[in-house]
Amino acid sequence: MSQEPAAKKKKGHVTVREAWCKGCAICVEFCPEQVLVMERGKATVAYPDRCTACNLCELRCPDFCITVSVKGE
Amino acid sequence: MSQEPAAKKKKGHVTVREAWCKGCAICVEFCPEQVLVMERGKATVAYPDRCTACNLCELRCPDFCITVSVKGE
Amino acid sequence: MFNYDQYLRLDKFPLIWCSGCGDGIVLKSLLRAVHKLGLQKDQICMVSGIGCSSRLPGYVDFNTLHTTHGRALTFATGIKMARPELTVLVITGDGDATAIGGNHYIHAARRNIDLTVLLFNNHIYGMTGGQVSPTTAKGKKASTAPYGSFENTFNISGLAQAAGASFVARSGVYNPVQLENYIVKAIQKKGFSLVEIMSPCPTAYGRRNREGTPVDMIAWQKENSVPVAKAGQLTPEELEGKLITGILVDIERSECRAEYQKLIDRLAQS
Amino acid sequence: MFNYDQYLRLDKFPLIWCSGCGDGIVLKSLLRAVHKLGLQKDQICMVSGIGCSSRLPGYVDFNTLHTTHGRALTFATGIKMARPELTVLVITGDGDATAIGGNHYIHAARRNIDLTVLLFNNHIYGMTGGQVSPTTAKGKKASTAPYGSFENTFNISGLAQAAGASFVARSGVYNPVQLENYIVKAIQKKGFSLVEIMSPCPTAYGRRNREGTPVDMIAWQKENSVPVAKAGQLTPEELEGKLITGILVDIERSECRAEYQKLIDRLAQS
Amino acid sequence: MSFRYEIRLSGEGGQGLVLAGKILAEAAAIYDNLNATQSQSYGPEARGGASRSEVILSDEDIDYPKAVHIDLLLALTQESCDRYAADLKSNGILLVDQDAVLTTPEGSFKVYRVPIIQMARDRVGRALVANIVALGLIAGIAKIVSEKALRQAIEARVPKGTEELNLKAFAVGLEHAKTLV
Amino acid sequence: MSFRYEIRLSGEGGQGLVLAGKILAEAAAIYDNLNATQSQSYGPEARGGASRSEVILSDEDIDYPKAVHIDLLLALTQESCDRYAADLKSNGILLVDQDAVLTTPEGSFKVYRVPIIQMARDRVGRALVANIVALGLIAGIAKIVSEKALRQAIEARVPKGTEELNLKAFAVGLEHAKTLV
Amino acid sequence: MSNASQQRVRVLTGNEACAEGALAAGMRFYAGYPITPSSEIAEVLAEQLPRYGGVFIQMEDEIASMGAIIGASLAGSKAMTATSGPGFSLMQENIGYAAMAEVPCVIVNVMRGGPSTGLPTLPSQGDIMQARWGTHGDHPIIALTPFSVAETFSLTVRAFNLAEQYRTPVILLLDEILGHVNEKVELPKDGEIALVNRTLPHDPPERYLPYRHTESGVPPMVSFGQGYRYHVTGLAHDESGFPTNRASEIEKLLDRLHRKIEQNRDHIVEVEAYEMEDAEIGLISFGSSARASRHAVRLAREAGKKAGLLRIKTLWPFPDQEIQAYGDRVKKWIVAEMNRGQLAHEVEWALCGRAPIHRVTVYNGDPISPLTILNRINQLD
Amino acid sequence: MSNASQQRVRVLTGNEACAEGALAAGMRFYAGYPITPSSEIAEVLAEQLPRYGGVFIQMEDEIASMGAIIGASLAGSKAMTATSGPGFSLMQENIGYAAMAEVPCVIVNVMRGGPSTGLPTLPSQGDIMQARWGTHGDHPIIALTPFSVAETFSLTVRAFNLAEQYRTPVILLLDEILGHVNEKVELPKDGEIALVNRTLPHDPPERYLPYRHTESGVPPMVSFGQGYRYHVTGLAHDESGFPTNRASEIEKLLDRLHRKIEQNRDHIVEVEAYEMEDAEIGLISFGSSARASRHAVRLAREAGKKAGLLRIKTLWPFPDQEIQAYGDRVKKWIVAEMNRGQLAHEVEWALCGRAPIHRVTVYNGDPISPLTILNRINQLD
Ligand SMILES: Cc1ncc(C[n+]2csc(CCOP(=O)(O)OP(=O)(O)O)c2C)c(N)n1
Ligand SMILES: Cc1ncc(C[n+]2csc(CCOP(=O)(O)OP(=O)(O)O)c2C)c(N)n1
Ligand code: SF4
Ligand code: SF4
Ligand code: SF4
Ligand code: SF4
Ligand code: SF4
Ligand code: SF4
Ligand SMILES: [Mg+2]
Ligand SMILES: [Mg+2]
Repeated sequence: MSQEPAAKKKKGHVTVREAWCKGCAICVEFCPEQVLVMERGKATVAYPDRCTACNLCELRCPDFCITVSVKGE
Repeated sequence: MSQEPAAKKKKGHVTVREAWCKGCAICVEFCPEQVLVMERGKATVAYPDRCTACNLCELRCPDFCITVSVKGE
Repeated sequence: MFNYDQYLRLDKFPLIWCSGCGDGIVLKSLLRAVHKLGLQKDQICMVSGIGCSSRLPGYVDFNTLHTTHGRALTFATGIKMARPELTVLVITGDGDATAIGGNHYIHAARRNIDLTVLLFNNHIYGMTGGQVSPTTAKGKKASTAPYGSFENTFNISGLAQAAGASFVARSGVYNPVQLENYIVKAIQKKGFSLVEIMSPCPTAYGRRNREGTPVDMIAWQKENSVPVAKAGQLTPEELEGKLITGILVDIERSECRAEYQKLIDRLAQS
Repeated sequence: MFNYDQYLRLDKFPLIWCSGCGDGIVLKSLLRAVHKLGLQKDQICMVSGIGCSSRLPGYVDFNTLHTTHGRALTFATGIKMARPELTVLVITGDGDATAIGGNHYIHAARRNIDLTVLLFNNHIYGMTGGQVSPTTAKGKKASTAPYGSFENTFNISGLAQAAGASFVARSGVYNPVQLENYIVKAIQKKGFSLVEIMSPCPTAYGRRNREGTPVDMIAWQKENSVPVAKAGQLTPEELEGKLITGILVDIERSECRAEYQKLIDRLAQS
Repeated sequence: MSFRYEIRLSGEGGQGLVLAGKILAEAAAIYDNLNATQSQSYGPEARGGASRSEVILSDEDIDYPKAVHIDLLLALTQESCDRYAADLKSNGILLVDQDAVLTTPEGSFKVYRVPIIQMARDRVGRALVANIVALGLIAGIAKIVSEKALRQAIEARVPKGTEELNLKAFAVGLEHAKTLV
Repeated sequence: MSFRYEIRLSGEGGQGLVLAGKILAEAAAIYDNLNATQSQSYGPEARGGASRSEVILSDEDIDYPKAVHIDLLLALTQESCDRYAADLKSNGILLVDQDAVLTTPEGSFKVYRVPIIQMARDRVGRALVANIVALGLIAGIAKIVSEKALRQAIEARVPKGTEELNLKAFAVGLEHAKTLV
Repeated sequence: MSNASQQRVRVLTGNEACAEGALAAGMRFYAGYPITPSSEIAEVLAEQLPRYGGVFIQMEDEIASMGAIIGASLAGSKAMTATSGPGFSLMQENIGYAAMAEVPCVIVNVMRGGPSTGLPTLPSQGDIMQARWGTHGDHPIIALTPFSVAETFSLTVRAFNLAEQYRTPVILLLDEILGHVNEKVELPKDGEIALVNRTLPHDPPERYLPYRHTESGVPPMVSFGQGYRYHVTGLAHDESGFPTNRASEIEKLLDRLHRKIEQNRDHIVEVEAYEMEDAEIGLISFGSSARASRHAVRLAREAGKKAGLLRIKTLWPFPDQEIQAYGDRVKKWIVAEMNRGQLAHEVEWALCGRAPIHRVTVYNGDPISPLTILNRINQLD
Repeated sequence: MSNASQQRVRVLTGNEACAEGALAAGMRFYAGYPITPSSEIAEVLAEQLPRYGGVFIQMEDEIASMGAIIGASLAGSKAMTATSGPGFSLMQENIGYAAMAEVPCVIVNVMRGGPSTGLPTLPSQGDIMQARWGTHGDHPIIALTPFSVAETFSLTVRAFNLAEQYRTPVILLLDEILGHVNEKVELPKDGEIALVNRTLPHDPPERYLPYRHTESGVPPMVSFGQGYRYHVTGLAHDESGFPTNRASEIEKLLDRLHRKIEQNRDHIVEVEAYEMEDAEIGLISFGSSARASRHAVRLAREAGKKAGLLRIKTLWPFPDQEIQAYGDRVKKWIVAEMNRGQLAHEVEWALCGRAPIHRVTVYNGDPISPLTILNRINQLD
């Protein structure tokens, strides 16, 4: 299984490359922390603080739109 | 296996259609009673009396040359 | 004495095959099987590709179709889909069926379409003079494998099984009665049935590989056949180089044309 | 954060694939696998056929070859035989590899030639608008199966195994990390390696079969995947409609180009 | 004198413009006894998502089925408006969705800005039927195909069970058109 | 004046006539510096068993590689003799195996009857080398290719290890020929 | 669809009209492999054929599709397949088989831009020489080229009629424009369509020669399973259908194969003359290019130029005589086509220098526009 | 073989000479599928290639063979396949790919009687139009036709040179006679053979355009794995090799594909004139038919007739100019070929009615005999 255990709750920084986003909502639905929402057909970071850098959104975005970095790294 | 047991020793009558015989010797070699021999490149019935009508020669002649009938039938 | 002549085109004889070629032996088993089943000649359609074995249909008094190399199963599929009432027999070689025709082979098996395939495996391209085939064992020589073949081979029967065939049997010309029985069963089976038949080619294979006379090649089958039941008890090493014979697959699986008929019937009702 | 850009032809973005198409997810797993293995871009040759999935090579900064429909494996075989030092990856779809390309598929597996095949199985012909494929389940709809498909399907992985592949794994886009790991193993394997990847097509398959959103289709994989180890403990009925994932085959078998090299070396000595 | 009337329906994939074009053509050809052709452009191989649908109407044989001098252009997106307006005749008609298309090109053609998608959503209840609302507008503005024929064509062509919804959409567009001309 | 000499070697498959033809051609072309072609007929697809092998010799380019007017015909079977003798020139040579060919056609050509196969069996020890015995006969009768060239060609072409046997067969044929002419 | 499909006046694409025409012609067996821009033909038939009790099967590739329709035809069904360039290339071997074994069948090629994968969604007319010469060996072929959706329907029916009448594969060449354009069609009622079926033999089975060298060149044909039990092969064969290597038999076979088409060419060949009575500038064109050409003729006539169009409906056998008939009157010719001059080459051959021939060739994926042709006409003055 | 194979004067069949020529040309990759009468080419190479460190592989069919040689060529090997009619038909799709993607390779077709399975062991020249038009779409091709075993060697070398120089598939057309006849050949020494290799780019990878519209029409070519990492596709593409649907780009591509052959035609096209200086009766022929023709010319000259032969070595691009050059002097032409007049059709087109053209066509499996041609010459008086 792909989920890496979120061992010690990391803080993440997630961004969306809007130009390439096709609005499939995969990132939104598979984010365990509901960080992302759909807005006018594009994924948007709605609750950045919740992000744990688990990377699940990034791994599954088919369009290379999402980058996740661990805060402080 | 194809050999039918030669239950009560039947008597057979075997003939070779020479015109089609290509001389492969298959009939000769697989006849358990050595009824047939090769002669000038063709199979020939050399010892007709030994034939038990087991049909093994007929079954394996690739060129439809051989007929076997049970004597008296 | 079985009367072959009733099924033959005698004016085409003698057969074109070489002296000692196994193909004629298979032809005879086939005719006895057809007779046993009481099939009408008119109701049989025999389709072949290109190769020595594929010349067989020319000799039998059925509806006969000699197609292009590797494509017999596609023509046969058209016939069966169009006229399911015909008994469709396919004659093919190891090269015809599994080299150039490999795709049609696996798809006909997948569809489990009601065809009976007699695959003459002589481990060589006979007709074209002895080139390497997907069943030429590693190390064996062929005109295009002068140093011995360096390629792995197909397990033809296993491939048909994996693709979806519902009946698969393997036999050889040493055993013409067994062969006849398997052909009977294969035709009876509603679905894609394969009989893989070891039919020696003394000319293009035997000579180059020093396999001896036609008799030697047939005798080899006698010595090396292992019935499938017994094969289960042997180790892979013991089975190395052996010929596993018997009925390898016999399962029930939905048949292509019958499924299509269901669709027609369903639409006719609605 | 993994840097995909180093492997991409960014000027070709955005990808042509539909919104929610699984193929982009696979592409990412692939790039991570390539990176993990430390492969040089110059040493990778990526070959595809025709289809949505087969457009993938256009986006990666390798030596890329977009061939004819169904024939990727033949071009790849030429490359590998000519330049065994190149890592040759083949990108193909269910139609490309197992419909029109089925023969090359089984022959490449038979030869066990050292190619790594990523087979994008979306159970449909995506590129041409949703026609039935050899993997479209019975009863499922397609533009050429408006009443639901009436044909049996291939077990793609099983077919590769029967033909002679030395590594076969199955995974899906729900599990991009597993996918990445299998791709790593497949590339490492010296021989014919197949990764069968369930990559949903929401447009041409999902819509017609009411499979919901792309998210629904990916979630389906989550619900229905059964690891191969566990599958062994379930009955066929329990496995009906499930997706068996895992490494299905991992054996040692002689590899085609290596065998040929032995011949060259042998002749050079004599 | 014969006439030839060229209509281009443009927007993005999924907006039902191919269907709308087909309905227009059927209305004209089957019910109004005109000649009509409809065609669309495809993306890289036919993976759906045609963004352009063209209808040519004439009272004689239509030799050339591609639009050359457009009489009426419908644009449901800014991109399609920008891309296709150039082919509009000088005295042609440009009908745009007023929310999606913010700027229209300069030209001597007549521009109608209508909140088409919003009308579909708010007054018919489904944004999806914007294509049929647009047909209503075209019927009312261009008057090249009869209202009756369009209604018949809509009924015959839309998915079973959605006839009423679509006829309502048509009525909404048509009605609005009457306020414009 | 240029010359063209046509030889047809005929019999049944397995008698080595293709090899014999090739040796003849090589002897002429490589060692005697003539031009030569050799060709054979095939059965239904190339399953071996060519029953006819033709060699054309000339001191200039050979334009047409098929035999038309045969100068020398070798026939090792009755069937081949019957079939091919018709193409023989009126002053040509017919060389037959006297045991296999019982009747030869009428004609103004010269007929040589030699127990070729028997000579191979009895005097060389292998019926298989009848083809080379025949080459010896041809060398001695027709004198169109030099003995030396033929010996060289035989050595170069026959399977390794059989050179001596074949040279002996050649000598047997050649010797016998000298008793004929 | 159901509602509209009852009507006789309909708006259909060329692909749809082709499928409807085939059904009307009695086609009951379709085997194919999807390819843009032909796939809709298969899609309509997948829906319709089972309703007619006919067979639709999607095969594993185009080679198999061609094999299946030959098999089905021999088994007695009118059979067809449809494809585009790449698939058409793959079918060539079996098309040659159908020609040699004289099996009636129809192959539709909806042409797209080539060579190779080329331009899958854009039109071309680049496969017309391939239709003639694509398979190995010398063989005759019939190829038809409709120019409208309505004519696609009628020429599809005709394709089947010719296939049956002459025991031959018939190729129907459409192009992407025609395949995909929706257009008004008035479908004939069922009874209004003249259908031709293969000629049955008068001979009883024992005297039946499936490849008899008849006067018409066409041997009667009986389907498998009807008690005649004959042999069919792609090898050169004698009248009985069995392989032969005899030069005289081979020559008779190949002569008859050609003769049956050539001596019936007047029945097979169709062209349509448009404003040709007094034309001094003659256009020659076919398929969707002929539409642009006809439009150009109209425009030219409006401008007072004596232009006309000879539109080719039967491309093979080539309408050389029909073109030559105008050879002395027409002063200048223009051949308009979506390729690099394949038809023009044949026209040049047919006219043999009798008048200058100018080319309008478009091969960049755009359709030919009437104005392009008009410009060419204007340049000629 | 070993002994004889050291010698420079040898007796070889055309098939053997073809294999030897390929090795001499630097061919190091052969993929093929057996077929009569071409199989000996594969058989020689199966034995020889591993000795050269090259690759011989028998593929599962002809489609795969063609795919494999394209792959090998892109990977840097000079590559070839050999087949006969049925296999040639199956290769057509991938031959078109090689033309479109500009991949050098050589395809040998040893022609046998067609159509279909036809006459596997008998000669024909029936695939010459297929060599030009067998694949879909408009594309250029080079096809060479040797007439002797010696020339089979040299034209095989030339085929590779042209393939490399012009980045194109080159077709070598032999026939069964040539393939199987044993004939004297004097093989050149290794150093005596001029070899051409594909032009490498001067540009560094980041500026490399694999489909650049160069002046010569031929873009430089670098093999996979050499640090250039470009994209190859059979779709219409721009100079960078990536797919495009833009009409202007498509047109430039197709124009260049043709231009690179057409503007270099004088280098590519070769004919041989024999006794043509004062000829009034001109024969045109190629391959083994040209041997019979040359013989007929000799016989005719002996009888005092002014006959000559124009022998075609490069069939495509067609030597129209070379033929036209004699147009005013030669009074009558005879085209001799083993098919039903394929070459004659092209000659008619080229000569455009300038002189009558007579045909000698033999298509029954027999070779054309010199006397048949001589008779035709005599009839002309
Ligand atoms: C397209 C095509 N390729 C190649 C051939 C040549 N060919 C004829 S038969 C044959 C192989 C025959 O081998 P197999 O199928 O094993 O039959 P066998 O002769 O051994 O019975 C080949 C390669 C052909 N006829 N057509
Ligand atoms: C010879 C040939 N036949 C048919 C086609 C049309 N075609 C293009 S892609 C495709 C099928 C694609 O399906 P798949 O391989 O499953 O790929 P996907 O698009 O689903 O990723 C077909 C039939 C073609 N390009 N060439
Ligand atoms: S990294 Fe994890 S938590 Fe953060 S947005 Fe992505 S899925 Fe949500
Ligand atoms: S997964 Fe990617 S493409 Fe899909 S909505 Fe999220 S950012 Fe956009
Ligand atoms: S029937 Fe039996 S015993 Fe009689 S000859 Fe034949 S094999 Fe021998
Ligand atoms: S088996 Fe038949 S062909 Fe062989 S030798 Fe005996 S009779 Fe003759
Ligand atoms: S070549 Fe082999 S398979 Fe063919 S007929 Fe001869 S023995 Fe049989
Ligand atoms: S059609 Fe399907 S497979 Fe193709 S890009 Fe769209 S979603 Fe992906
Ligand atoms: Mg075989
Ligand atoms: Mg798919």
